[in-house]
Amino acid sequence: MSPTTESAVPPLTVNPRRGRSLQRYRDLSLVPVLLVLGVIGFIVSPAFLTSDNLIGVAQQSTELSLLVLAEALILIAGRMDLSLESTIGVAPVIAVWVVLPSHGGRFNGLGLFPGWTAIPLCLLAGALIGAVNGLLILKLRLNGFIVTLGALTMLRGLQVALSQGQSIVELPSSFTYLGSAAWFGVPAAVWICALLFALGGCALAWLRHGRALYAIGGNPEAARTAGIRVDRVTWVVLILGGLLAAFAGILYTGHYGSISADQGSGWIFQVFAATVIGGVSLNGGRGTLFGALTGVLTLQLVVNVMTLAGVPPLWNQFLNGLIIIVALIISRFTSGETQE
Amino acid sequence: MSPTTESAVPPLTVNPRRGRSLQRYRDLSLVPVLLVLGVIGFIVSPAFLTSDNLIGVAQQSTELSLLVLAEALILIAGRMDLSLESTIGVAPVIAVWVVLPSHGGRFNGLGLFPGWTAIPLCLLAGALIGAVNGLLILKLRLNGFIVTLGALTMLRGLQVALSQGQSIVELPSSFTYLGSAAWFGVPAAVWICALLFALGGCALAWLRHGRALYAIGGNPEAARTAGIRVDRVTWVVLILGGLLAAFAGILYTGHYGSISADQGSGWIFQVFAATVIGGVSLNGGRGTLFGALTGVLTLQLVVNVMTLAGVPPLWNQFLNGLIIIVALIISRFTSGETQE
Amino acid sequence: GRGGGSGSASGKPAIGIDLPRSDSDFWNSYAQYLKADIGSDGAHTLPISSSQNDVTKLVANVQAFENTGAKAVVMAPQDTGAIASTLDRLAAKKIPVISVDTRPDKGNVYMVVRADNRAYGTQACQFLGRQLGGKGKVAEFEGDLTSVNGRDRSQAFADCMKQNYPGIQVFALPTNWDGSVASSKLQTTLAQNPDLNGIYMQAGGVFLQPTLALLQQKGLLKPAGQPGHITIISNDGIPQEFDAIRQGQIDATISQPADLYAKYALYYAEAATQGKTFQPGPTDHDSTIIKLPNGLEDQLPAPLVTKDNVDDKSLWGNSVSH
Amino acid sequence: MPESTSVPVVEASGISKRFGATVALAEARIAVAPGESHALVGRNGAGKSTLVSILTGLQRPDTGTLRFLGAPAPAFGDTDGWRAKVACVYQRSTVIGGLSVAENLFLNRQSAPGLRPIRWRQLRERAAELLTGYGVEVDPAARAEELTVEQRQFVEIARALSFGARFIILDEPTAKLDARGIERLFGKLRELQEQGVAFLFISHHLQEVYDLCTSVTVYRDARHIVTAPVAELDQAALVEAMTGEGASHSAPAPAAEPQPAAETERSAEPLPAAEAERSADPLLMVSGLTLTGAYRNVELTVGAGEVVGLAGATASGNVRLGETLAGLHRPSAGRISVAGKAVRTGDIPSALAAGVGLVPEDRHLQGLVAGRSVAENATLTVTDQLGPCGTVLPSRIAAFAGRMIEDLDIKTPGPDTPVSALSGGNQQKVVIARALATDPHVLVAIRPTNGVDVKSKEFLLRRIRQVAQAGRAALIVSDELDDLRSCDRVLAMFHGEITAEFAPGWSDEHLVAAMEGMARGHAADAPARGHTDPVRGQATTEIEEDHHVSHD
Ligand SMILES: Nc1ncnc2c1ncn2[C@@H]1O[C@H](COP(=O)(O)OP(=O)(O)OP(=O)(O)O)[C@@H](O)[C@H]1O
Ligand SMILES: Nc1ncnc2c1ncn2[C@@H]1O[C@H](COP(=O)(O)OP(=O)(O)OP(=O)(O)O)[C@@H](O)[C@H]1O
Ligand SMILES: O[C@@H]1[C@@H](O)[C@H](O)OC[C@H]1O
Ligand SMILES: [Mg+2]
Ligand SMILES: [Mg+2]
Repeated sequence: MSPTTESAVPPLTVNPRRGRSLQRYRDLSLVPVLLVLGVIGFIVSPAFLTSDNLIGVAQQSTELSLLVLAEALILIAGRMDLSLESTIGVAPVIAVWVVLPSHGGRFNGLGLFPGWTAIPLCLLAGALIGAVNGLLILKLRLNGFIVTLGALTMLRGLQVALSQGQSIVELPSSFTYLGSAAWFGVPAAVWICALLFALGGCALAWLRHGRALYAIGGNPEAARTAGIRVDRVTWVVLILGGLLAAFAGILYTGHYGSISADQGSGWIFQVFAATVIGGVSLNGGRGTLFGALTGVLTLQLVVNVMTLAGVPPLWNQFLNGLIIIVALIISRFTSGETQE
Repeated sequence: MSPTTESAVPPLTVNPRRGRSLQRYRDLSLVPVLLVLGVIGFIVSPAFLTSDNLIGVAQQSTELSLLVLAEALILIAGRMDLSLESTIGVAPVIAVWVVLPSHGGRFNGLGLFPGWTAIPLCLLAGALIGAVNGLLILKLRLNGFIVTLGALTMLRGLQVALSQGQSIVELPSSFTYLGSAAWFGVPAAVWICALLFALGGCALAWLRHGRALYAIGGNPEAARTAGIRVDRVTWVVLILGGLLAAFAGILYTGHYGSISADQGSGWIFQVFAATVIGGVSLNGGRGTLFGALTGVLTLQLVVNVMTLAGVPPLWNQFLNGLIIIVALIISRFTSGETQE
Repeated sequence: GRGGGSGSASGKPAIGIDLPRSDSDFWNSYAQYLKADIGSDGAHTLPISSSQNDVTKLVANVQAFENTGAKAVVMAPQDTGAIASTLDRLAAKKIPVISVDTRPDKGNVYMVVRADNRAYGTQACQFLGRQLGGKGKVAEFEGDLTSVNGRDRSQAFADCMKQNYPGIQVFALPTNWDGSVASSKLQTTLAQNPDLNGIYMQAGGVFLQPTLALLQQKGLLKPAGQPGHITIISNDGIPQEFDAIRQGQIDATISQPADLYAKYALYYAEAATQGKTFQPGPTDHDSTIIKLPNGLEDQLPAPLVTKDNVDDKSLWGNSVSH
Repeated sequence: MPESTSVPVVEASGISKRFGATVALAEARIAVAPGESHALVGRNGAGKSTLVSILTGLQRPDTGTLRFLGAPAPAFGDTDGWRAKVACVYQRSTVIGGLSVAENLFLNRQSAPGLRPIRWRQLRERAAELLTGYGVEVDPAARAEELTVEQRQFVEIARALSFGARFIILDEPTAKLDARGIERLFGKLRELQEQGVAFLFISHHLQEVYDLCTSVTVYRDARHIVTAPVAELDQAALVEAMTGEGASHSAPAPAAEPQPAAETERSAEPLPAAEAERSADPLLMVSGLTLTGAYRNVELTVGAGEVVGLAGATASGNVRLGETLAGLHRPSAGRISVAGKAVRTGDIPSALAAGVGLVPEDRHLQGLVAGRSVAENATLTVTDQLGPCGTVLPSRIAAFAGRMIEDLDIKTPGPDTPVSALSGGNQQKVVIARALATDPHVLVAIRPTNGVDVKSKEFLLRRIRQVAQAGRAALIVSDELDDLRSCDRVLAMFHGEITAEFAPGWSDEHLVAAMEGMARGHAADAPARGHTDPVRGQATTEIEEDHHVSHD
């Protein structure tokens, strides 16, 4: 069991074709895991394969999946944003604070604009947060991990301060519509997320600007020599990340019926877990949105199957962690690829 | 801004040592921040500069600082360990569970060994956790971030399961001694941490194997061709990390008087924040323990000064985040170095 | 500057107060009551701190209280173990401690101001048992398994169900006090058991809105009395729960008295600085003081609120400032 | 093309640039006429690459003016503007490993501007077409990181040349190519020359300058020294301009003379003794060594005092053989012994302990820890000798590194300078210092003079010779004739087998032919079998053959 035999490291250049075909499958490496989970779910409970349950899982994945979409784009471009987990909470609060009437309610805002502006304001707030993070990282050349970690704390604090720690329940109906409506029997949020993933996936696959993210994440110097405006594109991606997180906040608010003061709090771990087990590299330049999506679904299915199986509460968290590691090992061996 | 414009001829002699000396100061870049915090503390409250208060800050920093010590070593060697925040909780629980009598108490263990073995067992548990993480990362070549994230969840779950969510209060006295005793008027934990940092700092500066960490973190392939056993050293560092986290758990238990079920939960952010603002690179190969220590002290002083200043609770978290970002900016400009 | 309390001129001894968190409806109400009571009492308090649900911050804050001359400390340690050595130290310095909401596992306290959390669980169980006639399926949103309140409520609920209502099947769902987790686990449970009859939420502050939203979306939010109505009992007694009771969306809640928590925390803190002592037994405010191994506990009344008494003005949820 | 004005395609003057302490360029200038092939030469660190980054808009000069065809240079940051003026093959790789070959070729111009989707199939077809023009047979859909160094270099070259730019800069494009590759590249360049494209060409192989260019500019110590038609500047004069030393002081450059410089010098030394020693005392013995997929059944002996060349083109297996000797790979069969003692294979520390020193092929990937100091890098292999009980004493590091810096004439502001701030040639010297630090019995040097200027090259080869003269052995693994010329004998490898051995006095053509697999000299290995391609062969076949070998 000792790692002394490190010399058995594989030769530097292997058969050039082998690596490649496996590389392709890297983004599919969680598919077998999903299948295994599906089989277990099927065994554990007949309710698993009902459309109610599966749609439920999809709906539960929506907000997280948008953060994952945002983080995947940012990671592919070689950056990180931890503050997404706070943006999902603070952006709605800011919007609602600007919009809600200044007296009479349980939570009083500024009453500056009509109710329908809440959604655009929320998106604007998210974009602004991304833009400020981007400025600090790209202009002042501060460490992105720590900037966004500071922002995470600060924005959560801002939310608490603005909302005075309360959940905000009286919301403009336009603001809660998207998160609570159903279209053709499936929650609107599910349609929207699917659409956004599809759009994002296409942009990454077929648009120059999408491809630029891979180039920047893979080697920013080389991207610059190829004429890509590295800083500008990175900035746009960070803004887009904030925007998506704010939009996730809108869905969250509608889905759960209020803006709670700890909305999204602690999610960033899950966001990274989903993104990285889905095959997106922490070092940039690698991964697909499809992979990231399978990451989200894996995490949510684990919870779903455990709930259906009625795992004893005290062992719940332990099993959750264990399953993540096992999933990782399965995907490691089905893809045949090391994960560094 | 185009180069056609004949710009003024630069001074012919710049200080030839400038570039180099700045590198040196990178590890000191938080010292001005600490000074600023000190001055603010002094203005804010006369209690700040009392030895009681400062020793208090030191003591409050001890457990976090050990995790930071562990993480700094691991990061310098180019790896990550998120599970430290769970090891600090689960290792003591495992030790105590093995040792405590199997009936009669509020928490019943196995009663396998006498009480004095709790400390060695705890350290062993920590080392074992590090070793298993190491095996998964180095042998199975799983992604370290996700493995240790899974381990974080799993180990915390194990702790909850073993302790049934309770705090364990009846502890062997040997186990609580180090965290609660005072030597020469200063908590034993402070002495011990200072000693461990000093030892670690010396090892990194003057021991072969310590210096090897920088080479491994900087370029593992170059380290390997230079005859350094990269995997073995990395494994040892991960084990050492687990060991230090377990030891932090011992100090924590003595310091706070029990093993609480969420001991250390959520700390990993702080650990990374302290380590990285202290100048240790997330990409490996860079940083010193002294820098990491200033990172811990900065975070703790911020909390201390804010408490003394009587910041309104609702604004507490916001200010906390804001100050971290400002500290980062100060250190960026006093060190004159970009932080990527 | 040194904001916080008023009246250092009053010459009263200083009281240090720490709030456990500032992101929950319940604790913010508590904070507001505290502020009001401090104003009306003219108590001398040090700047109020917040430990953001982190016991190490709590300990640091308490240490700052000691260093700035606190003569009594009010805290609400959500981690009831890790406060032990701090209590010992405060005891050695003869600084009395009032613990709100939780009962420390070890270390002396002057007074625990709390309601009986096991009683919450039992009351909820009995309410559901009665309403469902002793049979059916009930989902339970457990709080954080590592918090004493969550554990007390879970255990009491489980014990009571097992003993009194074996015909009721309980789905215990751990949630870590997280509304979105509760919602998704409820959704799963509903897919598996479309015939769910009841829900016990251990904290209305975090679970109420997500639950209502989910049931609404599923068309399961039938008013009480209608067929298909899911019987829901909540806990905390915040105004939103009262609204939901009035609308028939939920059936009951247990009013965890934020106002009394604040009032008596301050009361006992001042009493402590004046050297008063208390004995076990009934009090003048509808509660009983019981003896603990490490101090006393004033078990404040936590009334069950249903449609019948939801408009009672004495309930804190009806008087909390807007 | 109609233009034929004498307005230079690029004209830079008064260009200065400094990096902290280092002055990279001081009032330097250059002018390239339309259609001209202009060489830029100079020693390592002379500022050539810095000029390139300024000419391509990657870096802003501190002072100076820059004009393209008489017009002012585009604004800094206007990437499209710059790319319209000049295309470039940078010295440092700009291939992005995670992307496909096709995408690398057309990066940032995969599709028409705007939101037009990329048509991948078309792109791959164009890529395939482009690459076949360079004789590179790779699947355009393959990831660039799977390519060999040489294939990657061709991707860079093909990309730069495919812009249709009228002015192209090539910064050491041949450093990573073998003889054939260079020939193909030159073919292409001549084609473009005929179409009137102007070049700025940088190389440390002076012969290439004479082969390709019409005029040459020499930089020395960040300054412009001379610009002249190549015809007016013979190689000696060129070297003199580069080094600032009279030709009489320096030994002639190896490439200039039929007889290599090292050879000449060596003959002045007491060589016969060394030769006697060599035959008596084989320091390195290799038998039956096989690494699946790389080489098979290699027999090799190097005596004390001997410098042996291991020649071979890309994929010949010579590099991996060299690496195996140093423990980087574990061979599937065979033995290695040094000074009579068997070495544990596949274990670098064992190889080091047995006295094998390695100069790895790629200094960036395997040789240097970029962020650490020169001193630390130079002593990385000998940390066990720098203090008692596992300690490393700064004073000893400084002393040791100081000696190395002096010994190898490493140009650095000081031992504490991060190695990343050194010029390429000096970085290479640090790698060699690292290998020599252990005072090895056998020095395995893989392409030791890669990217190193003529003077330094000569110096490094002489330094390797000194190792042999001290009674040690050296193995130079390379495909550069200059490197091989300094060897006592040369073994040529082709497709994983040693196919020929050459005694001193070999002719370039014969060796090159052997490396290309065209000739089998007095080969010392088993007769060729009827297999098709051992390197790419199936693993099963390999194993069978291994068995066969071990029964021999
Ligand atoms: N970005 C940089 N930061 C610091 N120093 C630099 C940088 N770029 C170049 N230098 C220094 O400037 C000097 C000139 O380097 P340059 O790369 O231009 O040399 P060169 O002529 O291309 O050398 P070589 O032949 O080795 O490629 C060197 O001393 C180098 O160390
Ligand atoms: N941003 C930078 N900071 C510090 N040093 C740099 C920087 N960019 C380049 N350098 C150094 O300046 C020197 C000149 O760069 P150049 O591109 O010529 O690399 P090189 O080492 O000569 O390349 P090669 O090894 O391929 O010959 C190099 O040593 C490089 O490491
Ligand atoms: O009622 C709950 C309280 O007792 C707990 O401590 O925190 C969450 C609250 O909702
Ligand atoms: Mg160069
Ligand atoms: Mg070079």
